[in-house]
Amino acid sequence: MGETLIFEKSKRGRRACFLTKHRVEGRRLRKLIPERYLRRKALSLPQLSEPDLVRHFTRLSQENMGVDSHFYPLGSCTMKYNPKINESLAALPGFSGLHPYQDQDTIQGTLHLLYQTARLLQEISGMSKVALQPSAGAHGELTSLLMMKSFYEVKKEVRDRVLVPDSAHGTNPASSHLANFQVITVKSNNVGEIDLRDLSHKMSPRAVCLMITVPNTLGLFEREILKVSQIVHRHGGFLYLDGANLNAFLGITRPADFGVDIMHFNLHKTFSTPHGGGGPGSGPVGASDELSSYLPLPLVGKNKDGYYLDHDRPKSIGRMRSFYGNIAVILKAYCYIRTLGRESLREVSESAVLNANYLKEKLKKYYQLPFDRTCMHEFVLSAKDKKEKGVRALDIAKRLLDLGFHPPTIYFPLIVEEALMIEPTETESKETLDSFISAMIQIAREIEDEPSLVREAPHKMPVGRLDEVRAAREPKFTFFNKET
Amino acid sequence: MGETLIFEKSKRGRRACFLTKHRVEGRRLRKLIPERYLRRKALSLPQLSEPDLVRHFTRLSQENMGVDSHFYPLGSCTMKYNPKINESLAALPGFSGLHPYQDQDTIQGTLHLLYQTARLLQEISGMSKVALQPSAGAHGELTSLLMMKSFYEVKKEVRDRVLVPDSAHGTNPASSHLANFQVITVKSNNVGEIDLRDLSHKMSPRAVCLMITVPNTLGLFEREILKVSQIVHRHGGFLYLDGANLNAFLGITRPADFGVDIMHFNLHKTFSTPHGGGGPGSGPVGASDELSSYLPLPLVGKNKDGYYLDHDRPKSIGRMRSFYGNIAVILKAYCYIRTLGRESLREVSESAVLNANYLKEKLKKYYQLPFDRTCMHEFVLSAKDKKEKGVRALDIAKRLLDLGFHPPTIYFPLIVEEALMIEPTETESKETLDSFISAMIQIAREIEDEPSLVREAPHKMPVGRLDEVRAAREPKFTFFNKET
Amino acid sequence: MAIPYIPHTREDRREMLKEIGVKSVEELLEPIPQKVRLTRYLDIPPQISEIELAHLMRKLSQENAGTDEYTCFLGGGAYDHFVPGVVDHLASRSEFYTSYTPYQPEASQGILQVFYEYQSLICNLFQMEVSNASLYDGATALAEAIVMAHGITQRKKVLVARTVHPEFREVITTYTKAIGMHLIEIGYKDGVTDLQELEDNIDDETSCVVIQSPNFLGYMEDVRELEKITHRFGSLYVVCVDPVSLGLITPPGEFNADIAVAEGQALGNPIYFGGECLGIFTTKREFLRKMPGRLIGETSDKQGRRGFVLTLQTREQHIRRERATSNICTNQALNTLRAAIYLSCLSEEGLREVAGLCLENSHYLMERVKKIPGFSLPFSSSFFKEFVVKCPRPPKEINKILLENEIIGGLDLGRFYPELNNSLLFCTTERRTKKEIDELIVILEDVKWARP
Amino acid sequence: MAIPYIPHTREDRREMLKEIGVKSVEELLEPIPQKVRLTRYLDIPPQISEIELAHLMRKLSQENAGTDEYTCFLGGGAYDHFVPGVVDHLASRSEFYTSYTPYQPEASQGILQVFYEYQSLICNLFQMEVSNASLYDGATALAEAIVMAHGITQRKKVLVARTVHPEFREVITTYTKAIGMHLIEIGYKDGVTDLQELEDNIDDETSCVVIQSPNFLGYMEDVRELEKITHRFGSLYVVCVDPVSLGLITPPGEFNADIAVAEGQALGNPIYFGGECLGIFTTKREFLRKMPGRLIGETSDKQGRRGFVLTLQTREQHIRRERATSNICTNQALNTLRAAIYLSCLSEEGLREVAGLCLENSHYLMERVKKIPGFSLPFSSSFFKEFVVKCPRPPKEINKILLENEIIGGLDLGRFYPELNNSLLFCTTERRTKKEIDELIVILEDVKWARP
Ligand SMILES: Cc1ncc(COP(=O)(O)O)c(C=O)c1O
Ligand SMILES: Cc1ncc(COP(=O)(O)O)c(C=O)c1O
Repeated sequence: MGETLIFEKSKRGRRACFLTKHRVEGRRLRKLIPERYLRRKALSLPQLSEPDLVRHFTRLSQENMGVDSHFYPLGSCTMKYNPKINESLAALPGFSGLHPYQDQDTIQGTLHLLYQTARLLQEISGMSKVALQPSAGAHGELTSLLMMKSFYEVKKEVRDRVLVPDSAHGTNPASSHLANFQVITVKSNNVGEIDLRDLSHKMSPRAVCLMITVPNTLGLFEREILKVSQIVHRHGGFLYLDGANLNAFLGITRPADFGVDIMHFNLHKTFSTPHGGGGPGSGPVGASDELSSYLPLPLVGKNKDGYYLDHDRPKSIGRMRSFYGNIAVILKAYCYIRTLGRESLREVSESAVLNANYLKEKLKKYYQLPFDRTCMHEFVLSAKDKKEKGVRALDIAKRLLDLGFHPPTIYFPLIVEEALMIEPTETESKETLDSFISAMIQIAREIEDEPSLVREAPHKMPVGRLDEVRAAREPKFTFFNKET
Repeated sequence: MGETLIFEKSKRGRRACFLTKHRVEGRRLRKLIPERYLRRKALSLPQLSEPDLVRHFTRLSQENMGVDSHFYPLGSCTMKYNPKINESLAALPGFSGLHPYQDQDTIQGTLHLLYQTARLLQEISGMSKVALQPSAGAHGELTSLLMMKSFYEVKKEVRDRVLVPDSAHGTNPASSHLANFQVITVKSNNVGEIDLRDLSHKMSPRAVCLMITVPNTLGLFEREILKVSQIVHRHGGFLYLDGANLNAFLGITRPADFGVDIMHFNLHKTFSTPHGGGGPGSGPVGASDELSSYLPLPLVGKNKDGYYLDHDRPKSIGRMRSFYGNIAVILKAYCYIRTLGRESLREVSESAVLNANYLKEKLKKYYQLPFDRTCMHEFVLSAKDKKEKGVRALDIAKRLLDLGFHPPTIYFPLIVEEALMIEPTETESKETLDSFISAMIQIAREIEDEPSLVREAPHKMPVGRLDEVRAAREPKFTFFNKET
Repeated sequence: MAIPYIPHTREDRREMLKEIGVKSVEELLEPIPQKVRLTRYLDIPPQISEIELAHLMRKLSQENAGTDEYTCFLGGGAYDHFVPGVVDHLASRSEFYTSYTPYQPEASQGILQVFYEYQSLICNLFQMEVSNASLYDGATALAEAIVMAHGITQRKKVLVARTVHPEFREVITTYTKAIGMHLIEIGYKDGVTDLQELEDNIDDETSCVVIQSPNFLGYMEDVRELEKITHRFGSLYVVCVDPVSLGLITPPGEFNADIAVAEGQALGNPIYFGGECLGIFTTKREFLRKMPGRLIGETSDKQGRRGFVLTLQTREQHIRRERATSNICTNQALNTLRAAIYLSCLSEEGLREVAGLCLENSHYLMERVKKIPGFSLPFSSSFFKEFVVKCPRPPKEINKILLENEIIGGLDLGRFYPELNNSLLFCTTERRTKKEIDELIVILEDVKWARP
Repeated sequence: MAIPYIPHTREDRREMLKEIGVKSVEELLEPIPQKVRLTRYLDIPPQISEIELAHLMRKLSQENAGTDEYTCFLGGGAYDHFVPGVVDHLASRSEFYTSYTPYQPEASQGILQVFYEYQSLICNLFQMEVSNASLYDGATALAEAIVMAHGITQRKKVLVARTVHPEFREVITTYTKAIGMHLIEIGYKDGVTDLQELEDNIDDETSCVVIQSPNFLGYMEDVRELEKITHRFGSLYVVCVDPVSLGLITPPGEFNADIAVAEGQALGNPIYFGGECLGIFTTKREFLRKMPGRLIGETSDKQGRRGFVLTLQTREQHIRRERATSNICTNQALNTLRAAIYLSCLSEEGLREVAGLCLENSHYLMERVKKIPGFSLPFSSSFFKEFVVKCPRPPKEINKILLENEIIGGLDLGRFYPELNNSLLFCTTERRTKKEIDELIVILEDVKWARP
């Protein structure tokens, strides 16, 4: 049974926290501030004792799957294990208590870490310079697109188009649109890679860039990446890398080495920082020499007096957010990279690739594999053939819940019908993978023998399958019926 | 399905933690220490990756009820809410990083807190002096008994008996035995209090003390406490208070005021520190002037140079443990007392009493109430009459699990047949109590209508009812079959 | 040293490779062209152990000196408000922080309900009709608001008060330049937006008017007058507020804001160098389908049990792609969780207390500082927890002296407002005590003669 | 100010009183004789808010200076071993720490399994047959061991090595005096127990021989020789060990100890002023039913599913009362949990690494310190992580100088061993680095001339 809403638990007069004995009210209040500035409508925040407050959120947490309790092969999202020590270290009061406008001398520890993290990312990617501000991958995309826009504006070239593969993540076209570019979709070919013909056809002097994902969202490395890069560069455009899948090739190849001019990282994916139920993330941008002067303000610089925030970068596109980025995420990524170090970063990717291929091989006998090739860190199955039995990818996902697994990403990438996108990550053991395989096989059997069991799943969760259509048709977003 | 044992997850070659690259082995090792001191039999500690380690203990935690997630009316144990801020503050590195043998000047913060906590407990109890060392209630009992033993040895009085009411907690006689006293059981009368006649009869110049619990384990205040005290004192004995039930009368009455000479506190009960799955607790001892010089070594003293550990107490019984006590528990208790303060400590007890009486009144229509009187912070029901339906207290307890409640204490106190000892504590809201009442009523109905449902409970836990007899008959205490 | 985060033994690897049918992981990397392969180690430092890492990070954290050690009078958009202990404890439940966007609602009712509660709390606090489940920070929320206003009005001109946070203005400049919007800044008078200047600039080409109240300088804007002017021209009224102030101060819904945004850090998040932000975004129901960001809605399962789901996803990038209302995907969910716990913990009375203490502290400081010879108050408008002080010496020097006394002084305004280059913006949250303020005053009284 | 931990509103109270049928809570207090009622407030300080409490406690924590700030060479039974980050995170899962003794196994499988795993880990580490689920600390575990030996042998004489931790010896004195046991201390030679003196004192009245190895002075006892002497007289062999040392050093099961105990703090618990202890207690299976403390056993439910329960409870006070094997009830469960996580996290290799580093560090320090003129090594026996150094100045003065250099020096042994009153007991855990040891040496080299 679900937990009631916190508002439904509220009772006038309860309190979970007291700050002071004295209240600023009435005349005393109006002596400080004129009445017209004051709130009229009383607040209706929930009133609970601290024990009930704690029980509420504790119980809610228990109605939630996380990596710490469940295998979570949510493709494209890299739900790997998040090292605990990094949580503890990032929470040190020396870091968490800093004000962003403090004197430079009092923030050297943090600036050092920011500077060094940028350097590590530069070496990992081969990019010339990295800016850490963007708050997530999509934010990094927008930053990059605005940088390229500025670049061509300075060069006085009119370029108003962005090429995006049909397999790309939705943020790619969305960011392009936000940067006021026209989105041109490039097709995938029958082996799941970019169709070079279509690319050649669509690439033009009006195109700012191709936004590529490597490995792409099918989990496939673009084998013709050098040709892709040639085509793009030949037209004076940039090769932009959506770095969400960096987990696949750390220390094996570097974006700069296969022609990338500019890219974003997803620290919360590749570098193992918690996803926090949807964020915060961090989406640093790395750029080539040519583009790096356009990186957003400020960057961390270093001179004889120590580290400083460099605002003096005239070509910069300007600020992309207030202050300097999602610092805790950055610090955790730093800790992670240092813990792996030179020797072992590559092993992360090797193991991620091993795990994905192992799952793929074991599952392809039971589920359709649209592109039967060696995959990188993830792969995509299709449930298209299960439709005969009235079962869809969604049903399989729900049934997995009953068996104790978070489901893969479904219905993405769009180019695979009834897609199930599986990313095991390198932190999962063979035993866990094997138990997932068993579950998937069981479901495949159930689809044959008792499809309604799958169709009506989940059966063992706090709620049954939720009516998403109703949610959209009769939208209710708050406990208070203020919306009408 | 239960979590497998960590040993069953182990695989040679996995690691969750690395400390160094270099291993001290072979010749290097033998240069440091002769071979004959070295371990021969290899260790077989489990080998897991950090992700699997974390998942193991996270999942185990999810198979456990705690106060933060469940109502936990475990009588006598005072399972109240444990304030979160106290956890955070007690974990400050300035406290947790101290070595017990550090120079006095570097530990003043902690000594201050210990000194002040003892003072607070003195005022709350009316005792002259409090020692904080004992690690739990039972340890405090033993400490107190040894103090009285020393006292009479010094006085050269031969006293070798301890009087213990039949309703007393098991630790009382056990501690008495450990202190080498003979235990004399004093009967309860038909209103659930100490039988004064029996007491008078058994109290003698050979008795060191009466170990009394107030309110007693039936949750009843000994109305004749002053007479009890008179009888004990008349024979030159001491009145010892088992302070486990202090939660019932904070700020309402003080042990010293009703004749107590010596007592222990249960900080982990009364003063809201977590019980940690069975500990650590803390069982400070408070003593009257007459007895306080016998308190264990060392106490925290204060002079012009600040606080210090006073070892110079010649009459002391000596040390009861290494170092100075379960400090974190003491610090949390201090925080708790300060947060309530002069104004509100009494309210704790008033609300605890209110909650218990409310539950008692609402439940007595459905369950036998052997002593139908105003109770204090807890009360005891009897399931004796449910036996007709083949249902025992144990069955009711198990059925409560299905309904989402931790059961009350059962089969204690021993003087009530099929006892169910219910202590709601003051931190529970009326809504929670009402839902518990509903559950208890539902079970009462089930006993009438469908007793097997109750008898075979629990039905919804990770395991069904466990075979405790088998556990004792074929004892297996370790994963390794070394025991045979 | 192997890696604690990768479970594979040699045996595991061998078995898995065998099942896949390859000899080595190397074979699996075959799709990566040889030409682009790295043939050396990355040039990054060698692996360190947890013990070494912990040592390093502790040392670096000690090279900082922040609000945990010093008394802080610095505000300007990031605040050291008190965070109750329960917030940390509950937000660090790993079921929350190791999960991700709740695409599978049946496995995510916990976090979905938290978001729903968050939306409800924010709607109530702001008196607005809808709130999303967070954007990156206050600045990007403001930028998204302007983009959204553009989408609604199809107008290109934006009037932005100069009293809006300077960094927020920089961000909206970056964001809106791309879509060819035209930003005009409206100056201030006595610390608040110059109404006349606004009237002079507004017209029916104006997409929206953007203000902040309490504004960056701490003063209360005349939000009702501004509303009238704005709506007279069919422009949208975009307002940025301090959520903590709403415990006492008029919420944007009460003065007919069309879009109200805020930086939510102060609601239960550590100050963290400005790095634990959360963009609060609210609007009117009529603009629902133009809104950026994730929305959680109530629904039920077949048995009629209530549940929560991501809804109106057709606005979002993963469905609508280039026609989405925004590109946001990962948001600031964990900070949202903290805000929800914070608001539920404080409740209405607690929030009133916080706001009341801020107000009292700032006015006490103001009364004391204005009496110190050499210091003066350039503006006389009403303020909340921040206000401007004109100083007898360069602010930089004053702050240096304060720092030596373990006080983090006010914000040197010259950085953002050249005309206020001799002024400090002082801030007092509820955490400041009278004693701390008195200590500040004692030093300021001597500051004229002190060595820098 | 009301109380955040009590939920009742006035309304609640009214309704509840009505249901009970009384007018006021006062009426419920009626059983408490008027005569003993308090008619005033307790004389304790007034209520403070969380914000004030946090401020106060932070301030007090800063009045301490411990191993988090200074480099520590102090041991003697409490150690600053490294605690991996996972231990804190997992042990602070509230399902664990807000539960209590698992009387209801079906609702407590989590903690019961942890205890079972703990017992297994300890048995394997110690090579003993049974382990309970903890006693209070090492000292009381040792005292209980002697009480148990008494119960088994019915003899009253106990021989205790003087190299056993002095505080442990104090505790066993307190515990055993009551039951009329007779303790004789056996001296040491070259830092280890004098075998001859033991032979001279042992007889068939001897209940047990009690030793510690590595002993309090850091040296390795001749555990096998001691065993022979002890068992020759039918006495029980009671041994106290350093659990961390067992990564490399002979475990008690390998030399036929009858009861082996230890202080378990070092296994994943913070040093905490000696206040996060845990008494490890192990014995042979034949003594099972004489054993104190809680035991967890494996069993199953009707469906054959494995489960864990408290077992052999008939030894315990709540069933056996005065005939129980011990009075212990609340134990150190949470510290046990931490130890289980710690050992599982380090595993065998990790524990070997810890032990190896301790050994290397201590020997490196020994090599360096013995070369400093004026310092010398009074004993030549083998040692693990601690050893004794004779100093050219009063240890108190040396430690003072070290403290000024942010080093917590060794233990001044004069406190416990008057004959060693010019000696320091130095300790190096795996956390000490070569650099830190070198820094210590530099200061010691100058110590002769330094001002105190
Ligand atoms: C391939 C890909 N690109 C971009 C993104 C967007 O990143 P973020 O969610 O951090 O904004 C994602 C996130 O799911 C992704 O999987
Ligand atoms: C009444 C009573 N006395 C004594 C004790 C023993 O206290 P502890 O468990 O802290 O040793 C208890 C604990 O359950 C108790 O309830």
